[in-house]
Amino acid sequence: MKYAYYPGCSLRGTGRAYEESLLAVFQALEIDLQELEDWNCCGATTYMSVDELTSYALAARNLALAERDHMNVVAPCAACYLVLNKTQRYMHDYPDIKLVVSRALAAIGLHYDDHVQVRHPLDILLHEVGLKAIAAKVKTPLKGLQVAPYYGCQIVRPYATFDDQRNPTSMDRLLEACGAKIVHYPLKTRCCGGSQKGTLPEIGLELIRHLLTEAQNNGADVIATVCPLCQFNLECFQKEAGNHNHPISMPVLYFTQLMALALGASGEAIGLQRSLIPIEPLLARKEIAYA
Amino acid sequence: MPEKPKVAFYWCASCGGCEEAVVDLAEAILDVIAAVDIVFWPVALDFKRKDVEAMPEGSILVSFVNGAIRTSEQAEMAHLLRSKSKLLVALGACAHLGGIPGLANLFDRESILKAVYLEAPSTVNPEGSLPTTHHKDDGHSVELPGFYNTVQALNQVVEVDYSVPGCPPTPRIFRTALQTLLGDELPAKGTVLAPDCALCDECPRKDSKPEQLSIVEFKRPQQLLIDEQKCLLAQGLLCMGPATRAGCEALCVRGNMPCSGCCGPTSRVKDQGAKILSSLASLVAGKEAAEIDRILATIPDPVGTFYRYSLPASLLHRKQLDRASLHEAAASK
Amino acid sequence: MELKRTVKFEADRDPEFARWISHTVGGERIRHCLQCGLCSGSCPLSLYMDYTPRRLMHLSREGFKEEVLSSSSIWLCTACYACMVECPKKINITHLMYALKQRAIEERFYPKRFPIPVMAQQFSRMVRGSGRITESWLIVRVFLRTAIWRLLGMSGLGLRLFRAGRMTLKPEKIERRAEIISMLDSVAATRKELAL
Amino acid sequence: MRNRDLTPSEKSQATFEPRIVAFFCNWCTYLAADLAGTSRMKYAPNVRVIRVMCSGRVDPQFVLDAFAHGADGVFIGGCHPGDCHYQEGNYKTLRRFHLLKRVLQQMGIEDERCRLEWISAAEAERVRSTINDMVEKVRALGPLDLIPTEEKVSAEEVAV
Amino acid sequence: MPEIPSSAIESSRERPRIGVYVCHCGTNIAGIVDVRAIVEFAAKLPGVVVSRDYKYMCSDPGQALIQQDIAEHHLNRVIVASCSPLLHEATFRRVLSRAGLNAFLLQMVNIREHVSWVHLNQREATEKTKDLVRAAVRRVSLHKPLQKRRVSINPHVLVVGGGIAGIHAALTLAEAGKQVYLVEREPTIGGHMAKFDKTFPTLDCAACILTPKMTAVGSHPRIHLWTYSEVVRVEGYVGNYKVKVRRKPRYVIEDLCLGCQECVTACVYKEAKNPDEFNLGLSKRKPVYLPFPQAVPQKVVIDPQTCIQFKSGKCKKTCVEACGDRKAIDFTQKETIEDIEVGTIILATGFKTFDPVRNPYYGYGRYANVYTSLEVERLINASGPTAGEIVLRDGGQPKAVGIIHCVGSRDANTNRWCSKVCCMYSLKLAHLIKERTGAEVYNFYIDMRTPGKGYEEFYDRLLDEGVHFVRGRVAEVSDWATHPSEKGRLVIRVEDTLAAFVRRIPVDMVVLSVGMEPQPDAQDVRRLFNISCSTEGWFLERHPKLAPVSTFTEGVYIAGACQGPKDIPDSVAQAGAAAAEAMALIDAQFVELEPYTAFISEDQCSGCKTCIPLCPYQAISYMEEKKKAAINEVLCKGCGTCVAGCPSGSIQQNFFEDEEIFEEIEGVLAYA
Repeated sequence: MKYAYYPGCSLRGTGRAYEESLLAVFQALEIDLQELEDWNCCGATTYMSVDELTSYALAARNLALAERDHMNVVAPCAACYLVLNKTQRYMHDYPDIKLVVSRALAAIGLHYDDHVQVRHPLDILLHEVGLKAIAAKVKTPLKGLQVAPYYGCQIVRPYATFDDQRNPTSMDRLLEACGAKIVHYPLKTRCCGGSQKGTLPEIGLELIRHLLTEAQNNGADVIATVCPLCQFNLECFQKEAGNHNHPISMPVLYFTQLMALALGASGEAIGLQRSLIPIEPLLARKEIAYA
Repeated sequence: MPEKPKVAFYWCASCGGCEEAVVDLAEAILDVIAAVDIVFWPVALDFKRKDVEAMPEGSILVSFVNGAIRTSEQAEMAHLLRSKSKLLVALGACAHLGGIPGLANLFDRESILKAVYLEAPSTVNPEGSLPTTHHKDDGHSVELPGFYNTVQALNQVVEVDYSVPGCPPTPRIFRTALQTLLGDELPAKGTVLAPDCALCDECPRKDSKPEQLSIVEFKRPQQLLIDEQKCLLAQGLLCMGPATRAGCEALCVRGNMPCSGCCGPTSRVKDQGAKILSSLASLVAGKEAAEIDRILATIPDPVGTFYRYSLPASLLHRKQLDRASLHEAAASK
Repeated sequence: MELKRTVKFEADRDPEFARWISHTVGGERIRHCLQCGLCSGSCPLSLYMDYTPRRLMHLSREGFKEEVLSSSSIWLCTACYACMVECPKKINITHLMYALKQRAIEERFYPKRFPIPVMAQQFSRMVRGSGRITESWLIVRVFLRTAIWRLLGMSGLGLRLFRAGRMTLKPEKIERRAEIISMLDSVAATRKELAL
Repeated sequence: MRNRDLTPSEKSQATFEPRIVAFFCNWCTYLAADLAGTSRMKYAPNVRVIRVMCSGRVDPQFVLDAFAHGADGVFIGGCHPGDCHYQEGNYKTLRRFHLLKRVLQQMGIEDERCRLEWISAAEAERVRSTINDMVEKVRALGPLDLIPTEEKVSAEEVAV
Repeated sequence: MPEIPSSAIESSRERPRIGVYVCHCGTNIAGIVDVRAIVEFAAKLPGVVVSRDYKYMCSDPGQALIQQDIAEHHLNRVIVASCSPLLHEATFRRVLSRAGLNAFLLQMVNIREHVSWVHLNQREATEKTKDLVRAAVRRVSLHKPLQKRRVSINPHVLVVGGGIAGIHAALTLAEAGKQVYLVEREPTIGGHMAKFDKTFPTLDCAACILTPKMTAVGSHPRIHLWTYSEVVRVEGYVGNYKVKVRRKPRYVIEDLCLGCQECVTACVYKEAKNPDEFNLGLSKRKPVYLPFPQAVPQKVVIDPQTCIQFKSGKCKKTCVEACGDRKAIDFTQKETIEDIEVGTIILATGFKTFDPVRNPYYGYGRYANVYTSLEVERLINASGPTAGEIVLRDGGQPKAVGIIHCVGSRDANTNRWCSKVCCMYSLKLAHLIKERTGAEVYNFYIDMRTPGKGYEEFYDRLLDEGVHFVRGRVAEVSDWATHPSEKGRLVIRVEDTLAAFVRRIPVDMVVLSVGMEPQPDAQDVRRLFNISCSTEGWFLERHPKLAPVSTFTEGVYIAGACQGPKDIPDSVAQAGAAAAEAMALIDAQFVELEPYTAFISEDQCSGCKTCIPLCPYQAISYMEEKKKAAINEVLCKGCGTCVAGCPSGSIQQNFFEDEEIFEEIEGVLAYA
């Protein structure tokens, strides 16, 4: 198995640990990832607000590059995953969009014929590798670790076909295969506010607070995420989200970090040290001895 | 010679008309006297209560009691005769149904005594003395009968075997009744000894009643010149005949007066007044309440008309005293 | 108490706007809207909105452009797609929100220093320049243009992220940045040609 | 209000549950009462319904018999004027009722104790409201208490 | 009539052996009434031999239980305390019959509708149940064996009303070989449907689907079509109705008129001057006219109100001239009364539309361009006054049209009910108006109600067509302009409740979607046929769910909108159902009637004749030779009025004998 790896901008910034742990997991499971050559920003949801057509063109460049290299794309960032998928859809559904994008690609000597699949790591791990194979490779079961699985919006909505849109369970099953205990978490697909924490801070914080306290109330030790922006929002504003009576201190890890730990990766290799809320004391308490 | 059957007569609250009716049997009374031995008949013969008390239980074959039960003494006599007699017969409307005295049930004892002893224009009673049950005078004291609040028919006080209806029973009714009682086969207990059919059956004016009757006004006899041939109801007169037991041969109607219902209802009717009310009202013209009321207003005294003889025996027995004032009285005691 | 005339005349409607919304990408089914309100109910942000998504759909298709474009709701939308997946009439509400944002930015229907359009503009500028986004610089640029004081408030967090290696001042760039320019020019040209 | 001992009448009224016998026409009020049931309307449990084919079947004797046997009220339900299933039965009821009311008046039985209502098959709500209203009015009047004569007399004082 | 076997009479005279059966009806009864307590209570009542409860007495095992007990315990009386006798009396009577007991030795106690469903307190409900059971036990002891009466069914059917429901019922019956009399008040059949342009949601042309059925009625050998006629009297009873029909004079001999309309052309009025009823006054007709081109029968009619010959007697009678030898015109024609005998009757008398003058704030009658929906149907219709072009009364073409829903519906000031069809026909009109004129069309609605096959999809289609849907009840239509764009137009003021502000919308044409109302003479009609109405005036069905086309009068059925607001498919379905009900009766050839008749015991009757005028059916006669009254059992319908009226208690009613009722009265009161 070989995929074009599309990290997206965040995995080179605040989401570095996501990239580090993802690569570790894929390596452990022997899936070959090759970074997409000279990939560019997908445009994210933000670009859409200014210039929709341009954002499709930008995203399509990445698709065209993958098609040129005959590879399907793995996009771990939720926004990238959504935008790439959406671009494919809209090019398919709207001839005007296809025309604009094709011309833009032609201008740089590329073209796109809709041959690329854009997939999320959850999808690949669950459907290409399989729970059995993963469980077989678990070295350090995450025994006793209570995990709130947080999917956020854009992985499952609106395009994911690999999981249920209302009650996704792919991450639950993967982490369970690694020995973790999944807690009931009704807000697993509720929005974290995205960039609202930056633009409309009070509202953004309110959404974050709901997600954190609900995880806390349901007995989670840690929240597992699939998206760099979700992870950032949930981890970085805990002090603001909590208050004197109800302080919040909840490690928020990428699901790949938890999987990598179980598969025997060292904490440093998967960026545990990059967490603002340290996970190590928790792991020690749970007697999960990782490398 | 075998002993003749013993017969007693007694009168309670009555006008004496029923005693008269016995006498009115005329020559036939001789047959009666020949056939029976009259052992008690205060109105005609000098027997005393103690004579009756001295008789063995059930020694009298038939006691004929007329009159309603108004006083405690009448009730005592009714019980006494009941115990001494094989058969107790209510004779006449008052014993049978309560009769005219029964209309006193529209009032209570207090108001009746007040009216009679204090308020009547002809009364002179400066001390305002009222009847009492105990009286002391000159060292003598007497116990006097008490005055009931409610008048009752005989069968409401003692078990009655048969009733002879009428106010008074006509000689024919009485004679037939006697024959029945002295006959071999007695009718079922409780039977009224008269035909169990309404008066119209024997009314001479029956054929003159139209099939479709719709009443627009009720009239009283003095309000019109009564056609002597035509059905009185058809003339707007309140004739109780349709709801009244036959047997009298429509004497009143023959006298050009409407039947007033003295023979009481047929055996199939519980309440004579309710039945005549129902049948007359059904025939009233008008579909609007006001029109109906206007026609019905020409019946000035429904209870006095429909229950003239049967108020004590009716389902309601008597007028309900103002319960509010009763409750008050009870509370103040 | 400020009293305002609230009655709307037909002259207040902009039929062109109503036509535009039902012909724009994602607006094909807006007329089918039953006004059931499931979108508003499922929206995590609707509790802060002046007009709920349901009401925006109605106002849009009726052509009440001013009300729609000056609504806070279009900026509150985080594009979480909750409304869209549940919509019984399969209306692409999320995409319509993008369309309304674009239109609002185009027609300058937003308060000065309102960070969301600024962020969008800075984002696009950075992509145009580098082909990629460097989060640290994007945040700095946005706050410089909207609320400098908040940049100071964020400095603590920034420092911690920097220490954790999650913030870099080295701008990310792609190799063939000229390609981005070419593409953007091409898009602009085609758009003009086709009057999109 | 000042606390005070209840008078006997108040005491009996406090625990007094009126007994009302109702005669309902099979085609209107009886159906309306059925409809009240299917509509799960709730009303006072004091009424005992006797079904007749037409209010015209209601013999005044029935009303008196009910009173004589302990009913505190009697309620007759028939079809609206002009709506009788048998064309005119209800007019006969109306006429009899008007005369009966005069008899009851003379006999000292309060007006509210005997009621005739026209209730069509559709008027379940009127069944409910009429019953509730009548129960309350009769409750306010207190028991009618027409006990049989023998008992009454034996209980009566003979003296003046 | 079958005799009651003497053994049955014997057994009923034996000492009562009563079985009491108390039904739980699931929790319907048992949830409120203490069923166990009732069973124990009943067991101690005099005459009761068996007392049981069961979850569902009406179920097969429940019925078997009673049947078995009758055999085992030699029961001769049965009490079932369950639901209303109107539901299951027949069921349990059959149980008695199967067990060899006379069916009328049963008494039902209604403890569901009259107790458990209307009371909340268990103790009170249980006490009430005891009283009712005690009364039933006392009553049933007096029950006598009775036999239902059989009467034969006249196979002819009367259908009243020639709208789509009446037409469909008549055709169904005639096709099944029955003779049908179809009586229609107007000069033509067709009803409201004939006035419609298209039908929702399929947009079928109304005339195209209706007129073939109308023609079929007109030419059917087994249908006697009497238009311009009214039923004036109905006597008799199920299977044997005697009906009088008044046939109004149309001054044209129907048998002679060919419908050539040469008389119409020849009329001395060269121009039509009188408002045309069929087009709701939107066009004119002459005094002699054919109501509309496809009218059935194709016979002209002369309106004496407007014809000169009738007004002055001095007309040149060019019509008679034009008719020539056919001599179909007869100015001396008089109204006639036809007597017919039928066994069953179907009422399909339809509805009327709400008169919007009653909502003055909509300006109907005041503003020329405010129309009712029915008028717009004519306006849109190709054979209508404008040949299908939407031309306003002022001659213009509308650029904007407002359709106001719920006019005369869902409004406590006028009619509280939903008229059910208005949403759909408003959508249809919106579609047609938009299609024909390209106008902006606004629908003002409170709720869109589109339940029905393809109805919601039609709504969705209209949404897509770009019709405006403004949710709100319009407050006012006026020509008061407050904005330059409103000048000279009709302004609709409404809260757009979805936008949450008030809007003023200028339009050129207002369509009032008027609701459906009972016919103004519904009360007279129902009295004529002895059926009931709901409080609103709709004919009342026997059971809203299980007997929707039957009435409380046996042999009289209802179909279509006379029973309540209803669209065409529902009306047709009901008409079919009513026809089937009538046929079921006809094909059974006889019907069994309750034996609740009154009877006179001859030796007791005094011949007072009181009862004779009390019977509305002339069932009581006076036997001159015997001088007694007698009741004709066949004519007696069993109301019991004569029984209550007999002053000597000599009339009794089967199943409702005085003694039985006295026992019931004293039974319910014999508490404590």
